Amino acid sequence: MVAAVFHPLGIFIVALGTAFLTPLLFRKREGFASLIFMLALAAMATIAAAGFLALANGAPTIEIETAGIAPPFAINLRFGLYESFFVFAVNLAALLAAWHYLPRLRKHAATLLLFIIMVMGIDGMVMTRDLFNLFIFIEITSIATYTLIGFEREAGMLSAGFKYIIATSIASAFFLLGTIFVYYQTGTLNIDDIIAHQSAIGGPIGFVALLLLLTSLLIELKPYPANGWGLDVYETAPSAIASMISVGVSAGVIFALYKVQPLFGDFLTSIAVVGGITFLASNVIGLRQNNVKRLLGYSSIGQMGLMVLAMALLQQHGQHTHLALIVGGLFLNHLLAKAGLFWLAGVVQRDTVRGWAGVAGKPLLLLVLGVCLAALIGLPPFPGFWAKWGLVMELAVDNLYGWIALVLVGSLLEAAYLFRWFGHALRADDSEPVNVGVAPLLPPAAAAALLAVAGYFTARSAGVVPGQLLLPVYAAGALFLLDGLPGRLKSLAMLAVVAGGGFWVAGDLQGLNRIFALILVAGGLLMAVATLYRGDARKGFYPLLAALLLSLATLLTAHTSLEFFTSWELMTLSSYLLVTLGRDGVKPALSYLLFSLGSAFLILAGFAVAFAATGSIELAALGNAGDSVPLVFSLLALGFVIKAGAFGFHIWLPGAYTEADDDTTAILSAVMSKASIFGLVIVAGQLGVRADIGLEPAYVLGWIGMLTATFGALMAVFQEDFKRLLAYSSMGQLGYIVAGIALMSHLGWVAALYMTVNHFLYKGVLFLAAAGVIYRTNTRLMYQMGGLIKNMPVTFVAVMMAIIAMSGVPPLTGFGGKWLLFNAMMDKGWYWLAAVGFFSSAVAFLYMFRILQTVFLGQRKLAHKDLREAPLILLVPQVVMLVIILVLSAYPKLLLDPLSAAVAPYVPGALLWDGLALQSHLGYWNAPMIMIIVGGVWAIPLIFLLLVSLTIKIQPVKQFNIVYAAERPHRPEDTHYAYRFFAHYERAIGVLVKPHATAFWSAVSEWSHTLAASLRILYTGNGQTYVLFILVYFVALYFANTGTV
Amino acid sequence: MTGLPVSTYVLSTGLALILIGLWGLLMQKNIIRMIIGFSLVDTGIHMVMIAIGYVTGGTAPIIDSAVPIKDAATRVVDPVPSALVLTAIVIGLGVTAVMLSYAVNIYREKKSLSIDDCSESKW
Amino acid sequence: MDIDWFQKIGNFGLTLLIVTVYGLFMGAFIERIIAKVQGRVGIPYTQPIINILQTLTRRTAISHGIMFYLGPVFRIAGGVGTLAFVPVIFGSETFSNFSGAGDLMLVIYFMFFGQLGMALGAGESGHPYAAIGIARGLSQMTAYEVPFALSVIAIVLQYDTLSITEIVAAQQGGWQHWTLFTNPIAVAAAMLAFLGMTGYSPFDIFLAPQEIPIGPPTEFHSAYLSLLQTNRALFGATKLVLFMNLFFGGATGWVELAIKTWAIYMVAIAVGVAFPRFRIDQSIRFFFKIPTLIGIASIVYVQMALVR
Amino acid sequence: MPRSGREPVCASARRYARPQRRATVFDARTGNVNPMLKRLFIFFTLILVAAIFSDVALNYSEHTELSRLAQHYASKGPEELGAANLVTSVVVTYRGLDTLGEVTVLFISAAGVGLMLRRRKHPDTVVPARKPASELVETAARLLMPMVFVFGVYVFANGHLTPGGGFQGGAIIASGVLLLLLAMPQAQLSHRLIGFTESLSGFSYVVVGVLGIVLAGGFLDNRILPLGSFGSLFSAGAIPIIYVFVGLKVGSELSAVVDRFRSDESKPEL
Amino acid sequence: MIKSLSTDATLANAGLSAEEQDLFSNARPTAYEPYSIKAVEDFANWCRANSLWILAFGTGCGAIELRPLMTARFDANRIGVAGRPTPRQASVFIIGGYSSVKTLKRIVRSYEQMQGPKFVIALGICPVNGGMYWDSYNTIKRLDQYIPVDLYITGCMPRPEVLVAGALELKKMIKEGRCDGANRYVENFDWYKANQKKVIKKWDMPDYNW
Repeated sequence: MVAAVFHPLGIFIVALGTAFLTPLLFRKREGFASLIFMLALAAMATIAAAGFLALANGAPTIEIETAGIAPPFAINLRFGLYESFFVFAVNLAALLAAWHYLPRLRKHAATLLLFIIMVMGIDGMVMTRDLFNLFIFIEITSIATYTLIGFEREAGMLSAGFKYIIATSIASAFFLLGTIFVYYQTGTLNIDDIIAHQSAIGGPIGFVALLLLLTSLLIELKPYPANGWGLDVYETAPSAIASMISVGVSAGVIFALYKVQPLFGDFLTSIAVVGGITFLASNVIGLRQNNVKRLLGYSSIGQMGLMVLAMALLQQHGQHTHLALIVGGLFLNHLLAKAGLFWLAGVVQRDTVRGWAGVAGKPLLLLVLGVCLAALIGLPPFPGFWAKWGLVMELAVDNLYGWIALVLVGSLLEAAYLFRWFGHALRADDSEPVNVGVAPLLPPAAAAALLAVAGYFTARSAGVVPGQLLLPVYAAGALFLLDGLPGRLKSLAMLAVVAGGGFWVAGDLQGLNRIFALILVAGGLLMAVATLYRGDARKGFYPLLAALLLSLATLLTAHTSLEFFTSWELMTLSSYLLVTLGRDGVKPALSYLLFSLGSAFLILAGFAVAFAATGSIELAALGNAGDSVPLVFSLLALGFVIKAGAFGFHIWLPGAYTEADDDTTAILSAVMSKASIFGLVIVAGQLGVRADIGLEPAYVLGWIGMLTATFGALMAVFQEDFKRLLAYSSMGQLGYIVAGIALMSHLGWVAALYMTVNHFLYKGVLFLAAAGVIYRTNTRLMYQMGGLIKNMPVTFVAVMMAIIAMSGVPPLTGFGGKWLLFNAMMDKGWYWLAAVGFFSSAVAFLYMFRILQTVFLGQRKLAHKDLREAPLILLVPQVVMLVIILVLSAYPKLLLDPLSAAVAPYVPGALLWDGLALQSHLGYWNAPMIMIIVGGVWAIPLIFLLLVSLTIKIQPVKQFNIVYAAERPHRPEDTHYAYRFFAHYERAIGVLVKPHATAFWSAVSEWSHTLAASLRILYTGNGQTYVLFILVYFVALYFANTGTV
Repeated sequence: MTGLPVSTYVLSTGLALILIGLWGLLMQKNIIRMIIGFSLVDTGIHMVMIAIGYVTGGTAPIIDSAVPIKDAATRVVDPVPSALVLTAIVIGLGVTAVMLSYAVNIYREKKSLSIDDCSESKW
Repeated sequence: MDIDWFQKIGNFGLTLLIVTVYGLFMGAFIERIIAKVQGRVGIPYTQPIINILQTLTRRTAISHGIMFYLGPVFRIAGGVGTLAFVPVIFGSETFSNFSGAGDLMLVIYFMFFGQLGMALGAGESGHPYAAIGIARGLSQMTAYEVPFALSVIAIVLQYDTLSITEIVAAQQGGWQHWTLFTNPIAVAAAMLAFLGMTGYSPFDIFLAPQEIPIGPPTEFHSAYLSLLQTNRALFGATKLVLFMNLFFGGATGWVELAIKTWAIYMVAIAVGVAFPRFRIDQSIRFFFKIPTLIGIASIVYVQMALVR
Repeated sequence: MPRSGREPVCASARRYARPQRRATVFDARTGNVNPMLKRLFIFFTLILVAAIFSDVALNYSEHTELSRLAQHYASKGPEELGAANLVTSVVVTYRGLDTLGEVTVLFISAAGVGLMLRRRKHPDTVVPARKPASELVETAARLLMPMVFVFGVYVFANGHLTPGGGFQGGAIIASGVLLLLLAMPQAQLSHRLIGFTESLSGFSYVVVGVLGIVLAGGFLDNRILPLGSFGSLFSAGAIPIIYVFVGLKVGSELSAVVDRFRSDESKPEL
Repeated sequence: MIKSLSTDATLANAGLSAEEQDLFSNARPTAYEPYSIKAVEDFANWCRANSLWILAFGTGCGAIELRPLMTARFDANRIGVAGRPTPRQASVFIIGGYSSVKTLKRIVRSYEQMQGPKFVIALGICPVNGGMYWDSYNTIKRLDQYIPVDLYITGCMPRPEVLVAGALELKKMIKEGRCDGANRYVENFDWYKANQKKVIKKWDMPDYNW
């Protein structure tokens, strides 16, 4: 009985019955009609859901025969797992779309019935197994859509609608013609029967028949360039209808394509190329688009292209088993995300992306927007992520590296324009704020929620245990619920969550991972304590921070590349969002995100190549990649160094570090940047150390590291902005670490890890100190500071110690890193690198002194007379870290022995100790003794000076009591030598630090915009031109494939 | 009677009609003429369908005294394309009707029936 | 630890005294030579010592703050510490100082210690000239560091050690074993860097006594200045000792040390009296050109000719 | 050139708007193609399409025997369904779902046309009084009308026996309505009645289809009623019933469409 | 540690605006005692005498005669005379002839910034009685009304030989412990200051330029 009620045929019966009765009901009472309408849609979705659940639990496929006669003589429908999934998804989307659009739909009986018939038509397209019947359902859907596009009767809608009608009619005509030719040759219309008699289709007629069918279906999917009409509709149609065209109609067509694809065995390459071109072209053109709905149109078309590409390629290479997860995941992701975005666009009612500035500060709106966009880009935990992962892996298995590149480049471009939009939405300007209630937001919000749920289940079907792995997401979600609490309370909650979660996840790690756990998790927690210094609400900050820190924890526990990549992307996403929370963080955050995604995609490609070579996604299996090792290593290493801000790819770094909140920056630089070091170590440990591999990539990596160190230092020298200076400094210091890892020797790795720990310590201190200074002075420009040592002595001492530790001046920890690195390099024979390293460490002195001089020394500004010391809670982590620095300086064995033991499994070797002195092949280093001697030689003159001072009257004076060429100083601003401190240096070697990288990447951006401009020239807006394109498309497909049959 | 079977003429005519229809769609600026072009395409396709349904020497697929049941399989033309054409005609009609209603509205909005005036959205 | 700390410290104190006094006297000696060039008599040999005592016996002073007070302490600690890590007399346990604590790397990096401390002290004085002087001095340092680093790498490569004692040991057995003769290219690069290091003309812009009165120490006086003056002599002598050790075969006795270091110093003086001052950007560019090329050549030379 | 003088629509277009350069073959800024060249291009494309089509036509050979499907319909159809008209049996039963879809298409296009051509809230033009039809037309209409209606009913009622069927019959009825409207321009069709007819007949069609599941082999199975004697009016199970509903529905819907186009208050001069 | 002067006796610094009060020290200078051990004081004086650091500040026309001092002919270096560019380090201030009111302001400032013991040599006739500028409205007539002068070298202009002689004389005076101008200045600070303020109309410095 239950089976009868939930029989899939019920979908049609309910739909038709409701549709036919709607005019009658509507005449009686409008409200009742719309109630019935909604109930009918709900019933359809319920039937589909019940069917899907039953089928997912192993129920047999339901074959529906009509007229009581077996196919092929009568039309039959099929309701299998895939069909039920598509039907369910589409009906769910339709239900939400109807909900979203009900205020307009309910005004006419016709709109109600057209909508429900349209949904039914899509369901029919999915379920029918008859070619001509498919045509009927396509037409039903189309005609319903035509009217729904234009019924508001605005000029733009009418124009777009008419073009849409003409184009799809041509496509339908092609379909009909193809169908009849197929019938001519096979004598049947049943798809299964046709496939069974596929051999009968041949000769010119068969070829034309297949081509007509293919062209028709592809045109319905709006391939570039024959898709201008589709874009016009996306731009002008009501959001709900556009969403249904984008996700519903396309779903039906793509499923139809899937059904008949066995016929197109010879054309699969063409189909893939069509999909690829469409994906790439629409994402390139999207870059120039400012109209939100047209933007979504480009994205829709691109996504469809991606699905077509995936379907064709996977079928071509016999990967039928993965088709479900990949195409299904992509489809579901696109369906929910794109529909949600269209509805959101309908709710917000702002045409251009700039207009979305009115959304800024509306948390729910932004959340929904962010979720949908993140899902669309393929970030975890949403379904698209798992699908894209699967796609890339399978493409790699089939050696389709070009396609992988295409997919990743296209995704990156898509991210560029989608997150540009998001950026506008984050940044309030003078445009009028958007005012919407909660109720209209429910459909998009439901889509966002469903995305999360779907992500969970997709993850499970992708073979991932989402328990620990998605902990960052759960934590962020939980903390987001607490977002109404006062700031400090939230901070405490965040600390508790991170501490608990971090210990749970990373508490029992061993070896190298344990060391990184100490930096990333324990260190991160220590830095996160500093967030208590600001008591304001900081909406969204604490959940994101928790997500970031916990994703770092899960990163460390990853055993498979999928787990690793998931955590990596979660880290990227949460850190991106954290950067956007900064004062002017939105713009730099975009370039941060793009470079992060670019690096993530390189990593993904690297993992994919490794998977293809080894057949395993275990991280431990990376080393078995055989011949692919150099490629895998290069891809992964490049990915990680981009994320570390390597020279040439660094342009995201200063902006992101500078504009993020001050405590965020501390965590980004001191903690998160180590994640890429961790990745590099893992990868190098698995791949780079093996002796049978050529070392050329490692040597290149070493140069990248050293050049990064040099140019990071050089650029830091010329900064006026405190945080920007520190950001470049971070970049440079990470360069040393990268170079150390590139050495692939025991000593080199110990050096790299030693510097990693050290960088965490001093850069943490520096950024927190900067946070304190900026908090008090309200400026980041160093020349506007000065003389703050009088107000902030503790901060000054912290900065001074950190700088000595950074510079490598004995006796603090920095010297150890330099010593180890230099020795390792000389051991390895990398003399030139060592020389460059010397130079860059000397250059680093310039900016280090600059900080002390212009911020803490020199002339204090009048306005800063009464500044207080930085907040205590900021000082506590600094002091803790300073104590650690001092302990490690005096007794580095404490750190070096565990490091040596941790890297030994990867790079065999041991440190040679002579008492407390560390011996190397070349030299020796006795840190405790150095500490004592330096202490002594420092104390003796001090005592002497103190004694002499007893005989002298020493008058403490004030800041203007200086010799000033017999004149008196007038304003501290004039007297403080700080602005363009190293102008002379710029004059000498400024040519080295011309922003070549920025210019290059700007040019890349410029080129892509130019490319977009020339690609979209085809979209003239003229309906006839579009028809011509369709014809040309057909002709082109014909002649492109004449050779294949 | 040349050597060609009769349905070839029908088929060729149908294909020619399609071409003419496409020409109309591409060259005519007037929306109504474009709709006529579309109708021509449609009609051409219907003719092609009918042509394909023809079986040499066949008669109408109606069982009556002229065509007894036992002969039916050899005597009649293919009923399927006829049935399909029936459906296709109605669908064509539906599409044409909607197109015309668009034309009416477009004229109302723009006081023009030129397709060139329907390019608000581009790029 | 098997070091006899008391004896070690005592020995070091002795070394320190000798080197400082030697440095002071040599300063006077060099001044007198310059005076001779200019047709003058020049200062008495004791003048540098008297100057230090004079500043030490000033009766008033001012202080701009704690870092101002500590700056000279850092400065002289840098000098004393550098000396502490350099073995002065080859083969003499007494005058080997604390060179067992670290190698050449330590010495090179420790040389920055004093610079940094001085910079901090000068910075707190609040005088713009001090800041300008430091900015120039540090910039110039990054420049001469390049040829210096290259030549150091060359000799480390040549002798396969970072230990200064071992480098000196490798040069024993006759003048022909000195780095000067085994690797003249590296010595050339290092000596050019040395010109920048000593801060004599043409590389003395960061002191610029007329334009920005003597740069970093503008505000230092009285007892502070006495420390700085002492350090100037001490640090200069230490650098000479280091160069002597690395490039000129070291010294087995004080006389040899005196002669060699004097000769090395004379190079700087000879250049200094002959050339006018460079602007800071000119001096930076200079170091990045010829000396750097020579430094590169020295490594290539070592790789090609000396290391198999 | 109808292009010239048109306002560019989006911001980027405005930026690129330049004085038109006629001489160029292709204006990379506007995407405008020289019209002559465009015509040539269209011509060339059509030639290529024609070449493809001629390839089809030249390779076409007429079937000499029925397709597998048709074989089955011709040999088994009459016994299975009891309809003399094979086309009807294919249309109504074998491909009944198509027909239901077809009815749906007609239904939604009627609804769509109605929606698109619905009355505007503020008609900007006054409806001119319609001229009465000529006497000739009126008289002929009076004469022909009943016959047309009866003929229509005949065609759909005998659809399973003779050429014709629900669609054909419905179309005939609608043409009768068209005649009526021509003859009596002032006449107002009862939208209520039309709507009621189409809704109810459509709904009944679905009900009949569902009855097929309950009583017979499947959805739209015509064998819910006895097949009757072959060749008689009351034979072929539910086919005549379905055709009656289809006929009514098609008739009313086509009438509605025709009426919609007619009763537009600001009629464009087509 | 740092022995500071008692700050209870502070200066008004009336010439400074309110916010500038915070930028300049307002401490009153105090006199320094000689070393309590006579031998030490003698040795210290000997050192001071043999290391005369002249402030390189040419205040008047006489400054031209300072240049030859360092040249081969006179070579003041050999008697321990050297120039220092900053008053913080210098111990001898040579007033090079006449001093206008405008220059006086700078002289006062520079003098006060020198660290004691400090000595002043007044060069030429003008600092004694105004010399040829005796009736100038803008030239001070008697320098020792404004800062304490240890040694006058008269003449117009005095030649470098005389300057060398003056330096030797100053050395002798220092060795004998007779040059306590700095302490005199402090002890009669209010008198000197009143005199200075009398001629320097726009007093926009602190009362004592530390």
